[in-house]
Amino acid sequence: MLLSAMDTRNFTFMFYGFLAAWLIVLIYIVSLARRGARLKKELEQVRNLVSSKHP
Amino acid sequence: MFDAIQIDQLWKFYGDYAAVRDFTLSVPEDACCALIGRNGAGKTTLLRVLAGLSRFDRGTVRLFGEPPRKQTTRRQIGFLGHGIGVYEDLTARENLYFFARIAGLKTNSSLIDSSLERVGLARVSGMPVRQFSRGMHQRLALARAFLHSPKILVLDEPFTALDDHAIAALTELLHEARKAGATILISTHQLREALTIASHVALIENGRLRFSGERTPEMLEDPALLYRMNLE
Amino acid sequence: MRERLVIALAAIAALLLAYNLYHIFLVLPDEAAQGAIYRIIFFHVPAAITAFTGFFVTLVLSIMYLISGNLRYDSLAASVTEVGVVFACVNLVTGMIWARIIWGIWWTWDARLTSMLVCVLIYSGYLMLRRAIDEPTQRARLSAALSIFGFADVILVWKSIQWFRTQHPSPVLSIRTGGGNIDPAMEHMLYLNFLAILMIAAALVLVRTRQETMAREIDSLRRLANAA
Amino acid sequence: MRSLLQALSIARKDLTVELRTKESLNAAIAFSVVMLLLFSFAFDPAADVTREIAAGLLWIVFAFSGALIFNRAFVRELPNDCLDVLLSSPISPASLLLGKAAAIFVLLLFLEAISLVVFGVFYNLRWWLRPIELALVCILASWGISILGAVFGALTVNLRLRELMLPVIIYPILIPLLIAAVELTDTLFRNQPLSPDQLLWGRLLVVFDVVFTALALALAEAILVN
Repeated sequence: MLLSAMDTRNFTFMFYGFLAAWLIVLIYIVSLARRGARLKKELEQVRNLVSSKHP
Repeated sequence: MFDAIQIDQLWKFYGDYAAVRDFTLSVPEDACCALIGRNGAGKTTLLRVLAGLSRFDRGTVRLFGEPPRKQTTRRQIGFLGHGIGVYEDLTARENLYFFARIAGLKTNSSLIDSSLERVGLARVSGMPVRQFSRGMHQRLALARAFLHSPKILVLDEPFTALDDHAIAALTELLHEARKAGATILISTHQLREALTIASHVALIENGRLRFSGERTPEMLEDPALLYRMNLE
Repeated sequence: MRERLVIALAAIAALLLAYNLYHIFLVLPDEAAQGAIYRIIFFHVPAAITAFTGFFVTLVLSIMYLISGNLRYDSLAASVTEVGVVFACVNLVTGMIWARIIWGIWWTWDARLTSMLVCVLIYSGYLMLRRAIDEPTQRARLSAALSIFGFADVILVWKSIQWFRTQHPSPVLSIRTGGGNIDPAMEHMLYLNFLAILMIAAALVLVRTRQETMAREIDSLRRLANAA
Repeated sequence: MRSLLQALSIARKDLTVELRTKESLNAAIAFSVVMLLLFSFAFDPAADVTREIAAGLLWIVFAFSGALIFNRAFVRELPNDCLDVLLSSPISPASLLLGKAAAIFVLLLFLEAISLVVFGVFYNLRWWLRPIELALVCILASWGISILGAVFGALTVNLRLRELMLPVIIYPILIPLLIAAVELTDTLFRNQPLSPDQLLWGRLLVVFDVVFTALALALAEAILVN
């Protein structure tokens, strides 16, 4: 195995570090996606509201 | 010769929403123009731009040929907004004294005395404004707005909040100001009061100018005429 | 057009990242003193540089907004700040995990840690201020002013905390040290990963800016509905 | 020159109103005494530890109870829409900001003087050993707090959540100023002369004041005019 060539000291914490880094980015992406979906819905609603007032 | 107020293709945005659109209007010197329109039509926004309280995004605004935010221009503007703009914890005299200094006037007490006299507050000039009645507040606000004998008066809905005594004082002050050559822009949705003093009329709707011109005797007889004219 | 750009950016970033990860884990040798964990640096340092780049770009965009009054600059500034704060957090968290092993503690009030934390606080304040203002033009103006104050302060914070206390490893990049501190292969990898993270950040900024534009459209339609 | 006079009028007006109502000054003084009292429970007032952290304590008290003062600076203009009248009058927003900062500055110095006396009594600390240097530090640091207090007071004045937003944005920005003030005050409390290293902190205070005053004056129009 190639991995065996690597120093195993502190390996778990390295793993945690990488995990944490990508987790933060991932959480942000998820929140971004949810906000995007919410905005899309809101835009739809407001458009309907405006077109019902100005036919 | 410049017109006193010259607005040329003015646009004002809140975000992407245009509150004032492509608005062009000029008011000649010593005219009194009534700005008429529904709530939310853009009257207040327009007046705030003229009073130098708001920026605008496109177009030009000139007061006696100068932009409204320029300091020398603001010296010639008298502004009366929704709020009355006096300090509760100062006396009437201190209020006027403070605003006179801010306006860059030579603060002699005769000026302040006479302006208190004009609105009938001379006898209570040493009283904290907090103890004033509503009407007295309003008259003090009038004295404040007319203190530096402005060449242009911008009045936003002045009749809605005033009581009878204050309306009488305002009408008198406005007549005096017109005699002295001041230009007045007054926004209102109380047509009758405005039309009696106005020489010109401008109708604003959805931020656009719908009509502007001299006030005719027909309008005075039938104030709603303007709105009907617009429908045609 | 914008969506394609986002997808392209993300795809290139993913490829580059895969290449980088392969090299970071399997090709680069271990660092003598620290063992495997030193590899965190390949994300730690690029995240910090990305964040600071973002804050600087926000400064420029804010000034441009105040000069031109064009709300696009404002949307972009908001997005860049937000993504910058995310990567500043990545930087802090990875740094804390590294410190737990190497220094034995999660946190120390060292100059760089404290400065980065203050940065996160200042720009979180910026993001909170934006949420507290409804009117887009006012929001743009006030947050632009805040970001100018914030950036000026970041420089002072940096200087003052550096005098105050320092414990952090000194700079490793050869631009700052004149070389010799770091294996060239490792430094090369730092730059490559910086590029990858920068591209991810750019893709996120593009997505976020689109949302800002949408939010403005919603706001203007609301105003239209209320006015009529 | 004229704009300085106008700023002075603003400051004088604010101070007159404040002296008459004492609304923020009373609250700020009460708050600072309460804080000093609370700290005495958290740390043993007699111990040497307290002497070590005295400077830090004091500046936390100044910064936090100062918030009650600069919070009011622009809020005071809200009733009756006085802010609109000021902005449409021929005074530049920069003078307005400067006048507000000057009024905050005077009140803040007064608050600091009172807190120092209370502090000396409660904690048995001899703070008057180097009065001129201490006064200088207080003046430099208080001006920084005042100008930023005025700026961020203006920035948040029209927000619904202004009381919540103001501390969140102002304290991170005050950090370098507070570090410098604490470092210098600590040395002065120990009655040690200021070393060249310490003078570096003094220079930081000056730079902070100059940079932020300049930024405040430059951005006043953008902050205040919609």
